[in-house]
Amino acid sequence: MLIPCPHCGTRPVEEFTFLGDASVKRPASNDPSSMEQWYDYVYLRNNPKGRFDEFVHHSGGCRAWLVISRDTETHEVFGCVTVRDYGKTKGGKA
Amino acid sequence: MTSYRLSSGGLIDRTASLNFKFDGKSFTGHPGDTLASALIANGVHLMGRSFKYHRPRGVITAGAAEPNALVELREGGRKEANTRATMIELYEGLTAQSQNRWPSLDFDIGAINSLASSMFVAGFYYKTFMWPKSFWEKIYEPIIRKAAGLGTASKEADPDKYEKAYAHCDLLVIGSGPTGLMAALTAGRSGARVILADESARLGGSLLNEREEIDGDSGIAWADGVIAELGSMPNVTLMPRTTVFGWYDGNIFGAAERVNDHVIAPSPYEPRQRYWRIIAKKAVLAAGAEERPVAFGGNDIPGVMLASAMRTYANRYAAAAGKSVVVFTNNDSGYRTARDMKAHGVHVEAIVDSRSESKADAGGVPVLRGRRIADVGGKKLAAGIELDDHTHIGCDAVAMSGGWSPIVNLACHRGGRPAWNDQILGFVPPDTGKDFIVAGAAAGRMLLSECLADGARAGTLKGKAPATPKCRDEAFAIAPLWWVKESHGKAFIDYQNDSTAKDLPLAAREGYRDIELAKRYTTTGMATDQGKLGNVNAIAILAEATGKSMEQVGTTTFRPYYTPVSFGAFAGPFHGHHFQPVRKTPLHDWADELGAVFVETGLWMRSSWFPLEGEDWLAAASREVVATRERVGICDVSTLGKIDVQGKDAGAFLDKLYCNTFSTLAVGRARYGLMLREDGIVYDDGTTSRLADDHYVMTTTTANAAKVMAQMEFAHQALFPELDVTYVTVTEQWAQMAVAGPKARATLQKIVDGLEMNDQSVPYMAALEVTVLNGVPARLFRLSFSGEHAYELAVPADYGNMVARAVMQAGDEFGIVPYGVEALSIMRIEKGHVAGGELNGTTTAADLGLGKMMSSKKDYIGRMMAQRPGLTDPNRQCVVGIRPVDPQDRIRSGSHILKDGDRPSMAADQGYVCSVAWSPMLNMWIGLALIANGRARHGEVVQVWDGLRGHKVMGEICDPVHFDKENKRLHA
Amino acid sequence: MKYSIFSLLKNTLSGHKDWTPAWREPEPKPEYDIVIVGGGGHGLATAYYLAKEHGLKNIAVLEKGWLGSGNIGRNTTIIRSNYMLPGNNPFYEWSMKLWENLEQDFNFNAMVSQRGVLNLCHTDAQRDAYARRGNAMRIDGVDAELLDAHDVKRMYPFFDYANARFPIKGGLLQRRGGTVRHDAVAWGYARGADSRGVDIIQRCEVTGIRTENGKVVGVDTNRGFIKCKKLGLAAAGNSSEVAAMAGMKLPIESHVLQAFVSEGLKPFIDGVVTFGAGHFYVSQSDKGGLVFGGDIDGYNSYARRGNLPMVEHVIEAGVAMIPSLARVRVLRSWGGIMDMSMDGSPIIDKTHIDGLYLNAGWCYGGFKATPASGWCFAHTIARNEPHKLNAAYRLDRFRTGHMIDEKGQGATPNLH
Amino acid sequence: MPKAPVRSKPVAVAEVILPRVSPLADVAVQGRFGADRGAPGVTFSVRHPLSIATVIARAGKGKATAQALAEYEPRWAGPDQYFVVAQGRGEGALYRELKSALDGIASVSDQSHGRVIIRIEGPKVRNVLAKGTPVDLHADEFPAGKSALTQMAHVGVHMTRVGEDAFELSVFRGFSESFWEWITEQAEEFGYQVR
Ligand SMILES: Cc1cc2nc3c(=O)[nH]c(=O)nc-3n(C[C@H](O)[C@H](O)[C@H](O)COP(=O)(O)OP(=O)(O)OC[C@H]3O[C@@H](n4cnc5c(N)ncnc54)[C@H](O)[C@@H]3O)c2cc1C
Ligand SMILES: NC(=O)c1ccc[n+]([C@@H]2O[C@H](COP(=O)([O-])OP(=O)(O)OC[C@H]3O[C@@H](n4cnc5c(N)ncnc54)[C@H](O)[C@@H]3O)[C@@H](O)[C@H]2O)c1
Ligand SMILES: Cc1cc2nc3c(=O)[nH]c(=O)nc-3n(C[C@H](O)[C@H](O)[C@H](O)COP(=O)(O)O)c2cc1C
Ligand SMILES: [Zn+2]
Repeated sequence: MLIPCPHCGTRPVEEFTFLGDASVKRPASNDPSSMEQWYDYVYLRNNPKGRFDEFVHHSGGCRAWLVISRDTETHEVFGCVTVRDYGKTKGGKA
Repeated sequence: MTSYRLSSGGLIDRTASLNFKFDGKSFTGHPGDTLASALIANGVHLMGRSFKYHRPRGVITAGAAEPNALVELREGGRKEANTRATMIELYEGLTAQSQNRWPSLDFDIGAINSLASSMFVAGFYYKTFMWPKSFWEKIYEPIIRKAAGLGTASKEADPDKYEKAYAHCDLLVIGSGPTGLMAALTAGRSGARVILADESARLGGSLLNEREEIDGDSGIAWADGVIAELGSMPNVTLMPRTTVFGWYDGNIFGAAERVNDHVIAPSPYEPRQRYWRIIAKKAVLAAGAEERPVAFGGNDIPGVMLASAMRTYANRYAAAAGKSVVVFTNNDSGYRTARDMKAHGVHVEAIVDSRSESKADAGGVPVLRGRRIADVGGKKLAAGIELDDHTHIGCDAVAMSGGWSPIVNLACHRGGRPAWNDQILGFVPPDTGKDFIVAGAAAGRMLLSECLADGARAGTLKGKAPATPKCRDEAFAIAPLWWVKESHGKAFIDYQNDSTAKDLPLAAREGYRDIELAKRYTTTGMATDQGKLGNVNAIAILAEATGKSMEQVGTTTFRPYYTPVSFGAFAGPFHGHHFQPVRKTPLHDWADELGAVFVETGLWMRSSWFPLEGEDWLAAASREVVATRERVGICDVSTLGKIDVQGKDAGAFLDKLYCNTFSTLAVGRARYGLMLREDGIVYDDGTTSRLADDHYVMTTTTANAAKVMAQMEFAHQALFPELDVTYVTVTEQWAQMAVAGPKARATLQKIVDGLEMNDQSVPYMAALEVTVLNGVPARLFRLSFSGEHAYELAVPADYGNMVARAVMQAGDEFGIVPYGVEALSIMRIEKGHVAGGELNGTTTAADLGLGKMMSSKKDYIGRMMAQRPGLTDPNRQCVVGIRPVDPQDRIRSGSHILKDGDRPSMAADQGYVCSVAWSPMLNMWIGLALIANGRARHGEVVQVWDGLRGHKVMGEICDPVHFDKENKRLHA
Repeated sequence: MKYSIFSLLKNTLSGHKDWTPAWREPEPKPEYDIVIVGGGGHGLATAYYLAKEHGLKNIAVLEKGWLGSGNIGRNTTIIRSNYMLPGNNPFYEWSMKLWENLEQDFNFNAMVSQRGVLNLCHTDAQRDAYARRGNAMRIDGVDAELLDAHDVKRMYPFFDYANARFPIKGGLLQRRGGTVRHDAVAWGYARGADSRGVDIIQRCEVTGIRTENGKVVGVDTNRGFIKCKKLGLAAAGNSSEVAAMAGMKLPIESHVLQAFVSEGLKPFIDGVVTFGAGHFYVSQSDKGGLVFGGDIDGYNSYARRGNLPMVEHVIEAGVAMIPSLARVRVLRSWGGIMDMSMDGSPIIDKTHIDGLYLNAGWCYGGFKATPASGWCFAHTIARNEPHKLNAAYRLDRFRTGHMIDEKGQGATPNLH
Repeated sequence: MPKAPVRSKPVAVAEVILPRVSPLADVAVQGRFGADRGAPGVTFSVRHPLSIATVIARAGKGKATAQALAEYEPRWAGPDQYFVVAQGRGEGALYRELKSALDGIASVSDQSHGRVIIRIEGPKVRNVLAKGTPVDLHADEFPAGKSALTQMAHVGVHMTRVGEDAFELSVFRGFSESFWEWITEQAEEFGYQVR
């Protein structure tokens, strides 16, 4: 698998560390009433067969956190942006 | 022994002879031979025994798919089991042994299995050997295991080296037959970066085996010309002896180059094999096609082989498979063998053609049309055949051709399924996308002209494909024939695993009707050739048995490796001492000079203890503790992770990372911090110092340094991107040493430049920049893990050894000792400081007695999830001290805690001992334990139960701080 | 037809023409009392025990591929009960006890072979952790032995002791651990369930779950709608996808785990050994192949194949452990999809939907759990409440903070 | 950073008396090694002592940092992040200079002792490096002056092409000895020189 890092260019998968579902959003509140959101954030994951946006760390390269869009069945990689840019576009787009 | 070497022709070098041994007997061959061709030329046809029935076997193929002629090549640590005689290039001094036979290849007791073979059908194991129960492991299974397997692997370490490498190209061409050569030539001429790989030692593919004509010249001459041109292009890399074994995501191909398998031993500077990861913008699979056997009785008797193999042995290796040959075919290509053998002067009795008509040119050999071979006579060598009409024909070799299977393996490695083609009677490759193209015979093109044109097309990266050279085509026509049911003898489908044509209908009858179930039930296609020869026949027979079409039955899953790859190649140099890199601290040499024993800590080597003459680790560590507590000691703590955090929001960032607060820390001071995971569990701890308003340096534990860095990067980039902060690891910039003990200050005072050290100038938890030894920049922290009055001194790493030596010198008058991580650990347990054993990824801050550190005034990672009931339950196991009631007793780490009087059971389990030490200060074993509701149980006497090692002692739960509870020494 | 040496002899005499199918290939009925999704080890075992232990009859197992095509058909066959935490240990030990009597129970030789499972350790900290684990086992009556380096050397003199980057310091041995012929487990349970009336329906993919008023009413499949009163999900790597059909999001990620087999060899290594300084474990099959594996590739995947980095990683560790392996060849590699849970432990529980039961999250370890998982899941479905052996495997444990985290890695599935 | 209270005359940093010792001092032995095939395939040398600093732009200051660094020939080391390398400077001098030049724009950390830079040059340099890095080193893809962060032999490497056939590899000092052993072994088949 090759991943097009926006900083380093295309690099093989062994340089990257994966962290799963990038759709999760850390809740802003520390109020006890937000517990359910926190549980969802920490434990529940989108895990689709097919196209998937996920967190990826270029741990063996530039050390940027990225979001890649990838098909979990074919492993085709469609796109890759930094996690910051992902956060900037509404709803995210890798 | 008669010679089967043809008097002329072949690509062997007759001017040179090579000596080799097979099963202890000496033979000679020529450069250009394989072990198989040399054996055939020497009249040796029996080369192995089959897996289950131990049937005598000779070669079936002349290539990579060989299932029978597997040998143990070489000896000692270089011995290699299951090596295909058909792929071993002959070299001077080669030694090989046959395998899976006892006592000898010729006379094999295991052949007894043949007698009971009518019982040993597919799946018989599953139906018996169940009674009495204990017999399976004691009797049946050991017998089965001994009989199973093939060759014997060496247990001596392999003396050879291996390498790994990456390659990049615009076009990777796999296979150097007419298709591959044409593709490489076309792409090479256009200036593209091309790699041409072929598993064979000599490039040319089937052109080397056949008598072809291209551009008015022989196929071989044409190939040599192309190869010479490719060799002269700087943008083309030729990789002979290189098997491309797998196609992976991103168009990455794995390949194994046999750099030195054709010599008796590699030069000391060269690897035996090299593993390649080839990253190809585009690739062409030009792997050709594999000929199939036909299932008929005795189709495994030595002397029976594929028709293409027989002519390869004759054309390429000048070795005659027999003196008198019968060809059995269902397609036109068998006729080539008859013609070629005849041209070489070998007598061809007849062509037995299962079809009632064909236009192929028999070259004057009699053709028996519409006939089939039912059985082959002979045991260790073919002795005549019997046709389905009971005609007998004498011969000592049989060439068979059941058709051709395009070699689609690589094209299916990423999930694609091949499709059945009724025209060529073979599975053709699936759609592999635009970056991987299958061409030539591998794509089902059976004519040479088609292959050349296909290759040219595939090698055209832009523009129009060039014209292809002229050639003579051999027509290809075929009619189905899989299994001659009139056979009496066993008709093999999978030679090596001894699965026969009858096993498949049996599997279907028993419910294993899916091809994948039939495969697993009969083991068809699971041998070292992975069904390259037999699978299509198996599919056809199963199709008939289940009333389905070939397409409906389909193939089993093609998987890497196209041919098996050695462990050595994959491992490369990364084993033994080089398995992982060694990481040394800047104080390594200093510690080494003082006789340190080093211990692996992650990748680091840390000084563990410093034994004096005659001391074991315990004596040394105890002495180091006592000396440190009484006088002064120095310890290398350079491995702690150090992260430089800067920026206007550095403090705010640390407040998010740690459960306690750092934004309020005064410049010039340090603070202990506790970091949680988002799930509320403790992640890491360490001290962080504030060097300036916008500059902190944090430390992490040795083990978690990299993980913490990744967590910071995530927190900043993904969670809190608004913070203006930077962070970078500076772990390796600093040599850091702890100097601890009542004389620590006096010692350091002697090397610190221009600073009078006292409680005002360097108070507890101070973090200061100083210089030492006349100008070496240094950071001085007053921190203590040992519980003593102590410091940590950091200097730029290149000075580390010298500064440490200077500290030793300065402390000499006080009796300074170096101490290692053993002593460090004893002292921290004496002081009840938590470390790895307690920070084990399942404990909360409260479990560790650090609950008060969790701020309630700010948001931080882990804050919310830490409040879940399961993590706040008062009955959770928390850290306590544990010590034996009788000070003579020893407590061991990993012991469990039971209430006094309870019998061992999971329900009675109260917790366990996480860390222990022999305390030289208290003269007893002490420990830290995690015990249910432990803080409320100080004073309780419990069983410290170590059933694993047969120990049980009574222990007392106590405060985790075993020594100097009032912390007097820290401030002394 | 009962299997025995006598039936084998009798059929040999009649040319093996009279063997009957081990299971039927029935058409799906319009309605069942209980439908199990997934004809893997767990699904088939569940059906078997529902029929055998609870006397239930009207049951179907729906399998989208061929019987046993999932992880039951592609795992490295290791069984053991060397768990540490109270939520796990008794469950896995019960599984071991069921293994020990399984073949006689279902009249099929699954080649249960208690060859011993040895976990090597290379540091004092690892040894202490093994001591803790070993004692947890012993306290529950499970066999465990702590070996030192000499003991290990006596068992396996051909490991790397002289030149190792991480010297072997000892290991934790469970002699009752071992291997089982994986496919035969699926076949044995399938045959046993079929003979008790369970319909095993291959090539039947569940595409939807229908509920009414918070209660399960049936499943849509590629072969039509099938009504049921109770629905048990045992879809292993596909759990998230199947649960999503009922609107559930699970604390699970799907990951690919690769496994490997070498060319066949004469007996080379006796038991199962795991290397503690890298990700590698190995045993030898009855057929002679060295069966080995390591870690998951690390990215979410539903493709049953992996990539080269993990292949290298595993094999580097293999040669580091056994230097002579360098000259052995790897024959084949494949992958299976693991449902990696957030704490590395499984879920066997009811759900918030009436009649819908979940069996998932088996990570690396579900093969050894097959008998107990089926047994407990059957209990949970039949009685509508968990057995005490699976009481800790609750779906809501993450919400309440009662994780069962043997490795202490937290909510990062690819680290379990 | 707070200076410690001073008792007597402060000692100027330039007066450092200790010499710097490279972690490869005993390891990188000069000479000719490996196969003898005429001229060495590659030549290795250890660049020591060096001054090295990491520069990381503060929020929104990426451009400003790049401009301020222009004259230092910075080596790219990640988004808005650079290594500055200099020879012949006193202890800490480069660091202090950069720190004041980049005050408020970028963070600077001294790494002079934390990293070891190995230079490798010669006709076989790409063949040797290809045994470690997946980065395509073809001159069209990776021209002189370009840097990359990559991994070789399980070690993180910062790699800069400094000439047609010359590269510099920067690794953490703790790994330098192990890395040296590995990379020199990869060059054995071509024959190599250590300078
Ligand atoms: C390479 C590898 C090695 C392993 N090694 C070991 C080991 O040594 N020891 C050990 O204990 N465990 C091991 N495991 C784990 C173990 O194999 C699994 O945890 C266990 O097999 C999972 O349970 P199962 O058998 O029911 O799964 P499966 O066999 O995967 O069964 C699930 C079934 O559900 C079917 N399914 C899914 N979705 C649908 C649908 N929508 N409709 C119909 N059917 C559906 C699938 O086709 C599949 O057949 C390993 C796993 C792998 C991949
Ligand atoms: N008349 C017939 O019946 C018939 C049938 C099939 C093919 N053919 C003829 O065979 C020729 C086929 O030409 P081609 O170029 O397509 O194939 P080829 O068989 O000539 O060459 C294929 C080459 O690929 C190599 N190879 C295969 N897999 C490999 C791998 N994974 N890694 C490295 N090398 C690998 C083989 O060693 C071989 O050298 C044509 O001349 C065609 O007419 C004839
Ligand atoms: C324990 C075990 C042993 C295996 N032994 C062999 C073997 O000897 N030969 C073989 O070709 N495949 C062997 N396999 C692999 C299977 O052929 C197959 O690849 C695996 O079950 C996954 O299925 P799939 O490749 O069809 O997806 C073995 C698999 C397992 C789990
Ligand atoms: Zn990058």
